[in-house]
Amino acid sequence: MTTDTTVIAPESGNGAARKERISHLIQQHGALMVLFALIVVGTFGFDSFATPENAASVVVASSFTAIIAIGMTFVIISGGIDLSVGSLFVLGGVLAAWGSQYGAVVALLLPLLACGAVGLAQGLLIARTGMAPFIVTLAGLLGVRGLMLAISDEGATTYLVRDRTFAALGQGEILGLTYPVYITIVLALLGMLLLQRTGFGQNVYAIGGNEQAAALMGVPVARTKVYVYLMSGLLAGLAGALNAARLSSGVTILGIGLELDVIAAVVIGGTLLTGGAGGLTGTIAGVLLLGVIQSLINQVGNLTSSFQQVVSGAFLALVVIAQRLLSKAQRL
Amino acid sequence: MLEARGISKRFPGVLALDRVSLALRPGEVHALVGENGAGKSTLIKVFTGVHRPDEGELRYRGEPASFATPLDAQRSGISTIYQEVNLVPMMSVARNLMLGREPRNRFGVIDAARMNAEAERVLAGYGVETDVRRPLRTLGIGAQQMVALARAVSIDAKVVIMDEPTSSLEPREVATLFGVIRRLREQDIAVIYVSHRLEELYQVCDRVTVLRDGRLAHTGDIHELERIQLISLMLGRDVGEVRSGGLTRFSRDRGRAVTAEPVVEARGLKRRHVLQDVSVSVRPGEVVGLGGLLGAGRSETAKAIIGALPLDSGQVIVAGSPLRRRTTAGAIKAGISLLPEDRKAEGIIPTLSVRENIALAALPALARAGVVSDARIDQVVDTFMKRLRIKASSPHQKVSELSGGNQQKVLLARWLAMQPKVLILDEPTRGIDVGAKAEVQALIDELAEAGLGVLLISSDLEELVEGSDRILVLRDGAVVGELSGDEVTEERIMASIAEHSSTNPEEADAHG
Amino acid sequence: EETTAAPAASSTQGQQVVATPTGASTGPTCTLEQFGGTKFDLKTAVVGFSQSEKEANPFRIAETQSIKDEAAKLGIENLRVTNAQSQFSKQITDVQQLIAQGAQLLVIAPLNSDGWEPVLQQAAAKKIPIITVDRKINAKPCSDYLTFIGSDFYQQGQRAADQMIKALGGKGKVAILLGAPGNNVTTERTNGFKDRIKEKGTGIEISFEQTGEFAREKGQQVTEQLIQSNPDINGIYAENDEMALGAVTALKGAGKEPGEIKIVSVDGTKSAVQGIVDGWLYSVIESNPRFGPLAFETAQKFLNGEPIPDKVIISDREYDTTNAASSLSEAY
Amino acid sequence: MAEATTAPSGPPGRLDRARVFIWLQEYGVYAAVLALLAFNVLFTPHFLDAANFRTQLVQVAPIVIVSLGMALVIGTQGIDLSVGSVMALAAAVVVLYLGYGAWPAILMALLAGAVVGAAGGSLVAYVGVQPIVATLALLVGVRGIANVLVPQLKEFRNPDLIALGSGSLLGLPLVVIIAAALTVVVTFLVRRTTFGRQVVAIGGNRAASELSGLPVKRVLLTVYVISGVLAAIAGVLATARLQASDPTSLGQFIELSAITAVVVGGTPLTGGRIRVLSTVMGALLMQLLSATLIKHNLPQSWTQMVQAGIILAAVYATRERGTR
Ligand SMILES: Nc1ncnc2c1ncn2[C@@H]1O[C@H](COP(=O)(O)OP(=O)(O)OP(=O)(O)O)[C@@H](O)[C@H]1O
Ligand SMILES: Nc1ncnc2c1ncn2[C@@H]1O[C@H](COP(=O)(O)OP(=O)(O)OP(=O)(O)O)[C@@H](O)[C@H]1O
Ligand SMILES: O[C@@H]1[C@H](O)[C@H](O)CO[C@H]1O
Ligand SMILES: [Mg+2]
Ligand SMILES: [Mg+2]
Repeated sequence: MTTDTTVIAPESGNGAARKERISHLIQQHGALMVLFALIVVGTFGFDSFATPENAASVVVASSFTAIIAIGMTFVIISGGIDLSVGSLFVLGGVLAAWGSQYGAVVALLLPLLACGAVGLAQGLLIARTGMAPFIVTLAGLLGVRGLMLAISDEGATTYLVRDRTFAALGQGEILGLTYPVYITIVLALLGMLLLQRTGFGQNVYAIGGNEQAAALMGVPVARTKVYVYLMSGLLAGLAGALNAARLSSGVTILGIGLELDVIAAVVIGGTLLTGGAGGLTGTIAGVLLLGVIQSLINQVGNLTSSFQQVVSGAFLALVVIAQRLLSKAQRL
Repeated sequence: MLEARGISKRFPGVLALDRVSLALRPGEVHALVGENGAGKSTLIKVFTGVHRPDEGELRYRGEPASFATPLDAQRSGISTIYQEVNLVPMMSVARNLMLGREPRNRFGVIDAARMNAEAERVLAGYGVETDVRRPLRTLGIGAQQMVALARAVSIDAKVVIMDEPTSSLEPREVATLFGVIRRLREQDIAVIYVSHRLEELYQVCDRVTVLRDGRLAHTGDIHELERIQLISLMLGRDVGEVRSGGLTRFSRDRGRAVTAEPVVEARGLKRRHVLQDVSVSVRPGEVVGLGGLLGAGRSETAKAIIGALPLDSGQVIVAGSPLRRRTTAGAIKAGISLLPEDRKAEGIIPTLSVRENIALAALPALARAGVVSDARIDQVVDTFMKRLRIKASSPHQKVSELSGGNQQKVLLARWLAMQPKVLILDEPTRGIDVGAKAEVQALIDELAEAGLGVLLISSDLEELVEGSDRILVLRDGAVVGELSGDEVTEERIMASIAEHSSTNPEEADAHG
Repeated sequence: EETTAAPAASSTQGQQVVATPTGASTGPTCTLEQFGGTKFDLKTAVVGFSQSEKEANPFRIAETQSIKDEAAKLGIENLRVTNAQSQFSKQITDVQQLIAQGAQLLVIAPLNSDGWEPVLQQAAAKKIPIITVDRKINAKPCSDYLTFIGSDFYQQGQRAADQMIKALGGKGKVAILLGAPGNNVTTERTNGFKDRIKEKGTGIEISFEQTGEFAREKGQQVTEQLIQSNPDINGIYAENDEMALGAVTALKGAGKEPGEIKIVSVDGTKSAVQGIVDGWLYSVIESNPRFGPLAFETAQKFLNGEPIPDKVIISDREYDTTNAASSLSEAY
Repeated sequence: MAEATTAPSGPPGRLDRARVFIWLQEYGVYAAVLALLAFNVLFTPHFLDAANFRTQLVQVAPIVIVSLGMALVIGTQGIDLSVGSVMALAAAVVVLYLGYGAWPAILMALLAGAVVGAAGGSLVAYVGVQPIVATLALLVGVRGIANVLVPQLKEFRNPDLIALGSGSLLGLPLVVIIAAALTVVVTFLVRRTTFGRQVVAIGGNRAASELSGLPVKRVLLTVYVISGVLAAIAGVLATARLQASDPTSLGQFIELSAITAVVVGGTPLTGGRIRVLSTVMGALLMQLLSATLIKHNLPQSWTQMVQAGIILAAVYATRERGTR
């Protein structure tokens, strides 16, 4: 074998590579930086913002979105999208509350089973028929909500959580934070491990980066996709179940438009909607960022509902523009 | 070892393979040749489970085989390098190389440090030294192809299929590749080798199969065939006809145009880390070659001239007047056209037809008040499809269904339809068969003859030398030599590159 | 105990009037002692008001305005208002953040009756009295929350049915434009109406019911379809005024004459009462949103140590041709 | 080579089935609309009344108009989630300026739509924000602005504007005529103009389009502006029909209906291809479907589940098939 050596790229350490790394950092951690900045602003601007109680309310509320966003991150990195999560979230809650009359195990397993099945079906349709994820999961969004309405007497029946053990899963606290927060942290860590350090994670990135190439490189494309949507369905169902435990009831009016919040969080977190790049740290930061924006708006106290919307929209736009410009400026 | 018996494969409107048979023996290097669109890539994709044959039988190690997916084929020991680099651009080099067989630690989790170290070690063996944690897309196409090669070979394979692996490699990398192929042969691994570079076939191959229009034209020992015979088999003409028709690519005298004012002149193009003060000028009727190794900045120079690469400083002057706003549209309007290097990513619009792809850039000129005139488009499309002999079932066929070579011709047609003053050709004959290559080269001659200025980028030194009046040699984004007249030889180009090999790239950076 | 602290009817225009408990009638009551809270001064306290829907529907506008006006009138300096934009999860978080901001009294217009567990727990731990207005919370008064002030939606449905029976002379075909699904207002207004029809209007057939989601455009669209396929319809019961007005537009568009199809609806907005004057609507059952005076009066009495009823049901007006023109100024 | 293709090789049924697939892909929506019409003629009372067709067309008109813009945007590989909020903004603006007369007010509303489109288009084309997020920010913010402008539903009595919503010409509702005219215009734009070709080229391969000198950014910007203006037109028409401006609920979730219409009509979300007439058919299909379910008095749960099923079936039938 020849010993000739072609130096293709300059070694890291020179300006180019450094800049590239910085731009990568901003892409990945832009949300984290903006989040940090907002927290600083909030802390100095409002007395009651940085209190443990307020922080807890943001973190607890964010945990359910975060669980769904973990699944969505996998889906989006794989180059897909899942619009059905809002409906699965509410279905999961209703089923958990209904199932709680048969004990905590049923309350937890029933929503996982049902939402997992929906995720699986969507995954199979997407992977095996080549239909667009957007449309399959849009049908999921409609169909699952219809199903939820059907089992709750057109939404009129709210099942209450009767099982104390199950309710405790959503309400129990350690250090002022409820269990779902810790569950979210564990799931996020597992998700990171899965994404970065397993073959499955690599396959997800590969499919999103170039599906055709991934197939030719021997990635089991269809199977990976099925797992990704299955996972997203399971996590949305789990979030719904935990939320039902927290609320002690299977509220039927939840989750409308939730998919857009989750997608926004994931994208703000630096995951590309075109797939192939992104990660979970950004997603978690994105979820918290949206929570903090809401909390800041609440702190102001007397904004009318319309102004609140203007402010959230403007914030969202500013965040993505800032992120884009920063990473553009740093690009080679 | 691996055998195809009477394979047919039909695409809508095309019979791509018509009862083709091919038998591969262990330890042989088997050349697969044919014109563009002859069906080589299709046959390979049938072997590897990408396409399912409509007819015929595959046998692998003596038994009937049918691979449902490329993964299937790969698991059974058939690994492939495809014509278009098929890796994941956004993933790191290491992850691309190791995808599917990453080293694990004792918890069964990927060991990133070991993966990167392993990747570095493997790639060093192929002459690629880079930070393997960087995204693959930051590598040049050649280096990417080497990664694909390393990946294919390092999988425990019994059969390795290479579809035009050398089309984007530079000579030294080709040498590395041949080293790898010889080693494979020693290990009794069978190789199918597709290339349009006939010299290469004679260097590494044992046997040859020729396809013509989807049909088997010949199989046999390659050394029993003369080059001219091989060509005549591919083209389907008899030897005498081929010989008299002549395969000379370029036939012009050099340096007739020296007196005219440059039709395009680029002055002091600078961009940090990419271009260090590059100046080029082309006169009407002149063919200027850009030489250099991969990553030398030839494509970047071309893109800078056409306005597609933002510059720190520099100027482009067309026919005496400088381009004011540096946009691609402005440069094209002024009369510059660029045939880009990466056909798939930067050239064809896969969702559109051949006709629409050809008319794309010229559309405004073929329209009245923004309303397109079908008659005018048809006329232009018809002209160029004939002139370039584009092989398509109709002008309305989707361009993505054409073979690579014909796609390249479609792109050429797109640019010629613009009637440019200057044509910049980045690797115009990459992946084009001998016949088409000759046609393209003849066309370059013809265009220059007609007064067009041509800037020719090619990794094929022979082509560069025979085609150019003058050659600029680039290295690390800077011009390191200019050759004209009798200096235009392969040796001088190599020497010019080598002379400056000691230059530290860091230094080049410093004054950028 | 014989006198409860139910506020007396006031003479201010359009102001809410208490129906139960009236004068001498009794029900369970609640005092500051029973509740376990401590007295504080309303004027200087942080008071939180959580609105559920955007202030767009006249009902919501009047409701929020009434709270704000009364607070200003009483000199309450520290009123904080949040708006959940019809998202239940957001309302839970909103209230939690109001608590985090140190709210000592909470007035809540709940989006939904169930699912308040986390808020109730937090408020109970801090002994923060909660007054819910308009819609109920399913929990224990005097321990989970203080009291409820609002209409009896079931009764509204019954009264609408009475009007419909009267309008049709006890015979005919009726369509229902339902409110937003999964909402207890919708459920109760539907049940009240249907039960009363079954009971007293046996000659009336309910031949069509579709949701108009409490919105005018949806009311219009559904009515357009309805009069096409059921041209023999005699009456329309709209579960709020907005849908009724949408229905009127549809009827006009189809070339119907005023009064040709009898429309009965609930709310009492100006436009609807005007609709009676113009002959398009037959009758409107009021649902009075001006909760400010009653809410703060109740809170003050509670803080003063007086007993507070466990629910304050207001008596809603009824508009029809006899009083529409003269009461137009009382409509909101 | 092209000549050597006609001889069928596989089992005889094979080619026919392939032809059926291709036919379905091209005309599946039309077939589905016909099937639904047939069902209604048989099972829905009074369906054949002229007034009924009128109702369906009038109701679908705003969705069709929004879908036309959406089809263009999707053709560039983009998406526009802001259309519903633009409708709301147009509704708000049109009543605010009604004092100056109907036409000036309408003009202002369309201008507002163009401005929002330009904002989204700039974010996408010049800043490089992903379309779905750029227009999501607008979806949230613009409805807020609309609500700030007109905080509560506002009725109006301007006869011109009301006539626009309920008037007819030659027995056809104005709203329907406008939707049809816009369909013709957009069809012409896509099929016959340089701009239209450039739109699909950009959706097919943006890098190649840039290198071919197409004014990529300008075209993208224009596409979003068109989508904004079309949404504003839809907003004005819906408002005229309602005889009231309702920025809170007007156009909510219409982006999903529009996207569904486009996709059910066979335009791929991956861009590079636009099918205008099929998009209109897609909108019509969804309209007929919901009308059918309402007329048969089925509950909401049913409606949503059946819609889900039809979307899946339609897209399954019209999907692009691989060549394996
Ligand atoms: N996916 C497809 N759909 C339709 N036609 C196709 C498809 N792939 C290939 N073809 C057609 O099959 C024929 C053979 O193409 P193929 O790519 O195998 O040629 P090739 O010999 O590899 O040519 P080249 O040397 O240019 O790469 C061509 O006419 C091509 O247009
Ligand atoms: N410092 C660097 N940082 C990042 N990428 C680099 C760097 N240097 C080179 N590259 C990449 O390597 C590529 C150079 O290879 P390229 O193929 O464009 O060179 P070339 O001289 O045009 O040769 P050819 O035309 O034969 O490919 C560039 O596209 C660039 O992306
Ligand atoms: O009672 C009110 C009104 O009817 C309103 O229209 C919707 O919200 C309900 O709570
Ligand atoms: Mg090929
Ligand atoms: Mg290059």
